[in-house]
Amino acid sequence: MTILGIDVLSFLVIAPALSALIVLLLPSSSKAIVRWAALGLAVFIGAVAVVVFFGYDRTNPDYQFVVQVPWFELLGASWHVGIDGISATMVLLTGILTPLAILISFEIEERVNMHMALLLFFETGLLGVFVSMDLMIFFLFYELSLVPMYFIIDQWGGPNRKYAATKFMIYSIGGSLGMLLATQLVGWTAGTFSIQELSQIWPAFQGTQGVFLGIDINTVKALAFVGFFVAFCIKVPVWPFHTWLPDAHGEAPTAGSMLLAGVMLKLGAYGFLRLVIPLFPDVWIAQVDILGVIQTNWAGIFAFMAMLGIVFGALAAFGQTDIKRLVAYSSVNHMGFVAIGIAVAALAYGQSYINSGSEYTQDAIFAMNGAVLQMFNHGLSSAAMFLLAGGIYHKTHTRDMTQYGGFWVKAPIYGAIFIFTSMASLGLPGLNGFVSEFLVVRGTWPVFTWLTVISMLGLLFTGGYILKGIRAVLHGPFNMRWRGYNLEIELREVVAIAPLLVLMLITGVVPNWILPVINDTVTRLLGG
Amino acid sequence: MNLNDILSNPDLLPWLIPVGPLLAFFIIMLATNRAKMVPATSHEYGGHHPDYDGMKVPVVTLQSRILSVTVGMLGTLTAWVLSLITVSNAFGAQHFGEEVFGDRLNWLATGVGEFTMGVLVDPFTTVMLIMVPLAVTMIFIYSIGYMAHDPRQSRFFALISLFAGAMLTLVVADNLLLMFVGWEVMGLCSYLLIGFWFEKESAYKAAIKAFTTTRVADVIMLLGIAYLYASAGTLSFRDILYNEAMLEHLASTPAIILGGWGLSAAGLIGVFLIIGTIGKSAQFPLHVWLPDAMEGPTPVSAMIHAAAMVSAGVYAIIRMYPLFEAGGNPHAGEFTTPLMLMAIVGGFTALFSATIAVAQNDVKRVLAYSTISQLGFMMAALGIGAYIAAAFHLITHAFFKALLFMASGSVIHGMEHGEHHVHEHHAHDEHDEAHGHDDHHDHGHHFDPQDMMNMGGLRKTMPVTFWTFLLGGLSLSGFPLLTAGFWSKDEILADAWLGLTHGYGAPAFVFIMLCLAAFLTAFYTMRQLGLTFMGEPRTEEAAHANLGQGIVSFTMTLPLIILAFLAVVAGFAGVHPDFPLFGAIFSPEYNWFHHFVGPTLLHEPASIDFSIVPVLFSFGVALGGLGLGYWMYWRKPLEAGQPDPLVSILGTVHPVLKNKYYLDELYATLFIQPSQWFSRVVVSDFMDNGIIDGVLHLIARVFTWIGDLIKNLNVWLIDGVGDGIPELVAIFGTWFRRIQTGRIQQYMLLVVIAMIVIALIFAVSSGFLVQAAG
Amino acid sequence: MLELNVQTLAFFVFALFVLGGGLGVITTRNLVHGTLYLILSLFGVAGFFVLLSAPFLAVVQVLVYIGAIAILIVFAVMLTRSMTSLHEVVNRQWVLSAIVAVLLFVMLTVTIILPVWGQDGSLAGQPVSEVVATTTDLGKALVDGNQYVLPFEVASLLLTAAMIGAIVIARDDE
Amino acid sequence: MIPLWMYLLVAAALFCMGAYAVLARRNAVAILMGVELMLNAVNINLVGFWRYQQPLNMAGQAFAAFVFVIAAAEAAVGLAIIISVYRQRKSVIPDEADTLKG
Repeated sequence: MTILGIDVLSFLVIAPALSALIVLLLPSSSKAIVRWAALGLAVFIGAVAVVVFFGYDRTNPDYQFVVQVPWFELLGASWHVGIDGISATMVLLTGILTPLAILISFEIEERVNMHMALLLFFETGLLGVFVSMDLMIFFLFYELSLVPMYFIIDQWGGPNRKYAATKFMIYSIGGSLGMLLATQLVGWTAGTFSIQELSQIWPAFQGTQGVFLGIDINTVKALAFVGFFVAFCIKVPVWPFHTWLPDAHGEAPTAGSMLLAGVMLKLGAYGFLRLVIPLFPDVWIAQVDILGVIQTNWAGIFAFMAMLGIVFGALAAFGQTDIKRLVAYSSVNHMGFVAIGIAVAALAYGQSYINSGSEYTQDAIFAMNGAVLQMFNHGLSSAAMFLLAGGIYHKTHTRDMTQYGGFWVKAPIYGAIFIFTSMASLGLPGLNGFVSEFLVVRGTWPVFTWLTVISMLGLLFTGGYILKGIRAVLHGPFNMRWRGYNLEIELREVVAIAPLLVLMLITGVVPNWILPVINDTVTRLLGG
Repeated sequence: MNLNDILSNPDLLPWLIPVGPLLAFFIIMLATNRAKMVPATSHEYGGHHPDYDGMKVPVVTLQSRILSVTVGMLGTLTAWVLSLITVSNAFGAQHFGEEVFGDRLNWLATGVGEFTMGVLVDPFTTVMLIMVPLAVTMIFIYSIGYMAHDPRQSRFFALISLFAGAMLTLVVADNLLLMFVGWEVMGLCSYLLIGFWFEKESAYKAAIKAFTTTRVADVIMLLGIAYLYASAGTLSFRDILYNEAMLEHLASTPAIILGGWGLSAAGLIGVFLIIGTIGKSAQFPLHVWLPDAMEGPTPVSAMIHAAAMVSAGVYAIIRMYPLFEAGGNPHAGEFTTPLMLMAIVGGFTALFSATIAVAQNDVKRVLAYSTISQLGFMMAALGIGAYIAAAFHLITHAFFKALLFMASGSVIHGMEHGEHHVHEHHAHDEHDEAHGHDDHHDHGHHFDPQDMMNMGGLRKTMPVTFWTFLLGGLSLSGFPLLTAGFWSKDEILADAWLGLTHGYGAPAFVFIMLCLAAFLTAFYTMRQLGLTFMGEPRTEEAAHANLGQGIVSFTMTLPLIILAFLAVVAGFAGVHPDFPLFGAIFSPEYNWFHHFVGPTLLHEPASIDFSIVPVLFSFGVALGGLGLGYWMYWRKPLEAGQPDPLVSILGTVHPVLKNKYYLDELYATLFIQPSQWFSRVVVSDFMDNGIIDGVLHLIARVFTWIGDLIKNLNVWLIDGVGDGIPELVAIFGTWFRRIQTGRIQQYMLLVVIAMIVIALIFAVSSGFLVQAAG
Repeated sequence: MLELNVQTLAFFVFALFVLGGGLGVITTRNLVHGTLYLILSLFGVAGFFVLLSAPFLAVVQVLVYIGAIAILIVFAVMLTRSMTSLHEVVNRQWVLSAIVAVLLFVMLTVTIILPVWGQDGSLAGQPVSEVVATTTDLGKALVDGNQYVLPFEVASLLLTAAMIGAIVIARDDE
Repeated sequence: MIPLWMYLLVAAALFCMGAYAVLARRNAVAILMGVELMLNAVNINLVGFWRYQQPLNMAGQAFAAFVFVIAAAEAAVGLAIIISVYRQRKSVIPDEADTLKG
């Protein structure tokens, strides 16, 4: 498939950047033209993403829409793009969310060109990561996505934006350093940057006589593992690497929060699925002694961290009075389910790599299906939650929930949408979040039984903070301070959130519209 | 496939049953719910809400009311008609039970397999399909009148339609997951409906309490579902429960946790699922939400207590019964862990909440505790293996409890009517009160239309309500022979008695607890009837209480009459054939209910022999309780201002009962406050902001400090060296002292120097100079 | 050793231009003079190109450097005229700069001369071949897909960007 | 012919002169001229090596051509900056344009 003579995936990566340039060059005096142009371009790119998703043939076991062009031959890197079921899902998510975020950014009044261009440029980074099959360009786009987001937070954010932006940047760069090292170690040692090839040769790679630059090859592997592990943990974020998130989400403008929570967090989880699991099966299940008392492996440690994320994320959200921070902590909570699903998949993949077979294969398929679907679902519901939280912040100019109260009287439509979205986020059966959470719990239960039991505490408090949010915003007598304000959701916001609501409902009722695409890839990967 | 094919195919028809109400929900929400803005002081905004100094608030238009009610009614009527078709299909089917109606679709891709969603109509579903749509329809009709003056009537109909749709989904589900979907959606609806008057603090607090409490149970139930799915590979009822090998396997595998203590997988799954039911069906210790759920509009209470929500819990247990029984046989004295749990919790709850109900003055609260108590009956019955008796009691209880709630709703409505009347009268006298006319919010503080102490004598002004309430109350008490409640309770007691005579512990416990509970039930029902309807009105409001005329009155009384009829006759479906006289009339060949529902299970439970002892006990406790209540409250009713005679009789016990054993306070101290403190102070402030961010900030500060140090060191070091070289002092001094001057040329000079130094080092170390010179 | 022919002579003349011009640039107080010295130096370089059988580059050198850049500099000097006659020609680090420059020159000289002394021959000697690529070859190389077409395009882009940038920067902002 | 090292020596001298101008001159225009000198020195080297070592490989000439481009671009932008700074500060002395000061 080609568009304008370029293959479709390269087009998807290049088009947002070109759109960003176009938007940037439009006259800044007429904001309307800039906004609508940005929206139109994003919708077009989104449509291409949808076409790619539905053009993906799930029965075909290979990567699809593959293009490989020599690019940096000296290093063995190349422009190599292609998608499997997991990336197809993520491409779809990115394609859907970006136009909606742009529609929400219509409320931005300062430097509209730049804002829109940054959002589009951000999309390039995200799509680039999801389609890349080359470690080098994976890393490049991964880093590229940081820059626009930094400026979006730093320039258009809330009152504490400088701190939040710097924290976000330093955290991310801190992770990226390790990732750069890991990328170079892996790519240079193995002599190729192709992820597909690496997945096959790297786990068994022994180098020349088991040493590399005088370092034992296993040490190299462990170093590379830790590099990737920490970088992606920060991005997901897994407890305790999460404290950048409430600040960044809280201070970012609405569109920034939407994309940050909706897509950017998935880069971390995607990195685990695409790189850390296939490249390091032996490391994941290598025995680790903690203080000589607890014997576990990296998958167990990761699952434990994920469990802490679920529980503490929910508890921390429950303890917030700032609505955007509440929603931000809910991301820690929800992404914990993704992480624990990944841990199960990593364990099963590692075992079947070492022992050519694992008792947990079937469970891992459930867990990984759940994790990927949860990534998609969290993208929908967190974006919608941020949209709503941002909407109310935009109207009242405060994020302090104790200042709200009884808004349902004046904003019945907003209230209904808020409750719908909250319930999707809470994991109400019949809506999207439940399907993925159920799959993860089902997959995790036989493997990490006690951790699952404890993470149920997190699920309980998910209810707690969601109800707290609804109660603070909608319930109670109307706070007469806002008497003269128009609190009802605007038509533009309704249009922006409607696709998300529809997708939440459809995914909850008929998850098979998307799950088989994920499932086939996952099943092949885990060998079920 | 067209609609006709589906309608004529009994396997596909169940799919459509929940569709009507669900569609109604969406249609009302998206299309017919239209509001106009009126000042909040307007009478259209109704009496339950604050007046906001006349701020404009939305009120549904008349058009919207009519359309929404029509859509809602159409939805539920469709469901009812489809249910009736299904029921008649079921009655006409051969070997119904072994053969069932059902259909399934691929729903979720799971590796190489698929998880299928489907519908199932077996005998037990059939009886539920008789009860649920009927009760729901009655509640809908009742709501037309009850909510006629509410500013958000359209939303109410939408939510209650969703509620009905969810319940029907749960009923026709063929697997645990779909059932859980309906289960949780009902939870959401109850949350939204309990908090329907969301301005009231008590309402939204009750809503949150209901949702949170049931969620405690639900997350554990989710574990049970996941565990069952993991061990059985399917969640379909038929695949698990009609499959002996599967049950055997589950019962013989040790549980994944606590397996060392002899718990089997089936046992652990059972315990998890039962905890789910304990939450949903409001059993001790998770019963606290149900009495507070009274904060919602009364039709919601009827929905929660009778037709849907709490029944769902027991329904789930009955549905999954073979799983709980797996590995044991209650009729042979082998009680598995889940069965023991149910027997103990059920028996205890039945008596426990009956004692609380005795001391309550709120007309709906008494009923709420009676619901908990009756659900305890069902749980206890299930715990001792009285599977069919529990199902039977579930159905009869639904009828009379729906009746009682709607009747009490009528009472409250009438009291509010009276209050309105009295108030208008007063306002007429006191012209100086500016907003007094509509200030119901304020007014509510000193008059509670739900307090039975404010009532009395309503028999005269509200005769229909009285007679129907009386029938419902008698049925609840198990008034012998004539009422449905008697037959179903009697069957439970008969089962327990049988176990007792065999010397089994659990049935003996259950028998004693249930007898005591039944006695108290009869007593507090009589107390309630006496306080509400007998004697003279104790307040001015009660004297003026009535339902008014017209459509409101009609729609509110019609369901009462229909349900009162059912509350009497429904019991005759399950009369023991050997029961003197009645057996011969109603069950000439066999116990119809037993015969019909029995084949739901793989091993049809044997019908027990008739014994006169439990019947005598039933007679004794019901008549004894009623008699005591009659003697205390009915024979000489309370006068205005006279205290409840119970207060002095019970002494210090009364405040304990009245305050529900202080469980709410205990929970608040034990769980709610600590978790709030923990989440805010420990997790959010201490852990995230304190430790993690503290460490980060510390690292940042250390690096900044090192940077400063190096900068200062440079200045100091270079100065020191520079002092020794007079020629360069001037140059170095001027520019090294201000090393960060921002001057490009300085930087470039440094770069060039550095380059030269590097080149020199390279030239010397690589031996280039030597080599090149040859 | 060197034969004394026209080529050798020309080399020394051009070398004189180059170095003399350069010296003029770095010492003169008047920048207009400085620009003229620069032109002289650039002209010398053009001469070198001719000697090195690169006539195209020589022409470009004259056209672009002398014709365009030098003239541009003249304009710039004139536009900032009032500040061009400074009482101080050099800044405070000139001594160190001079030392560094001389040091650099010494190093480079050593690097260049040493191999000659060492009889390496690679730098001392003569061209490896008298066959020399022509301007045509250069032209083909610049537009050959396998050689320099991409840098060539990038260069054009760079020029455009520089042009736009120069206009934007130098424009009078109201 | 003239040996290569003589060209290189001249180029080295030119380069160092340019470097000195860049480092020591006060006037920004003069600094720019220094840069031009350095670039020319580079070009002499490029063309010299090309002629003596690899006369058939077009790399030397092509690179020299690109250096022209860079030089032109640099001159245009550099002068524009100088004029712009001059307008704002009435100065062409980089020492006084020290907004980078730490």
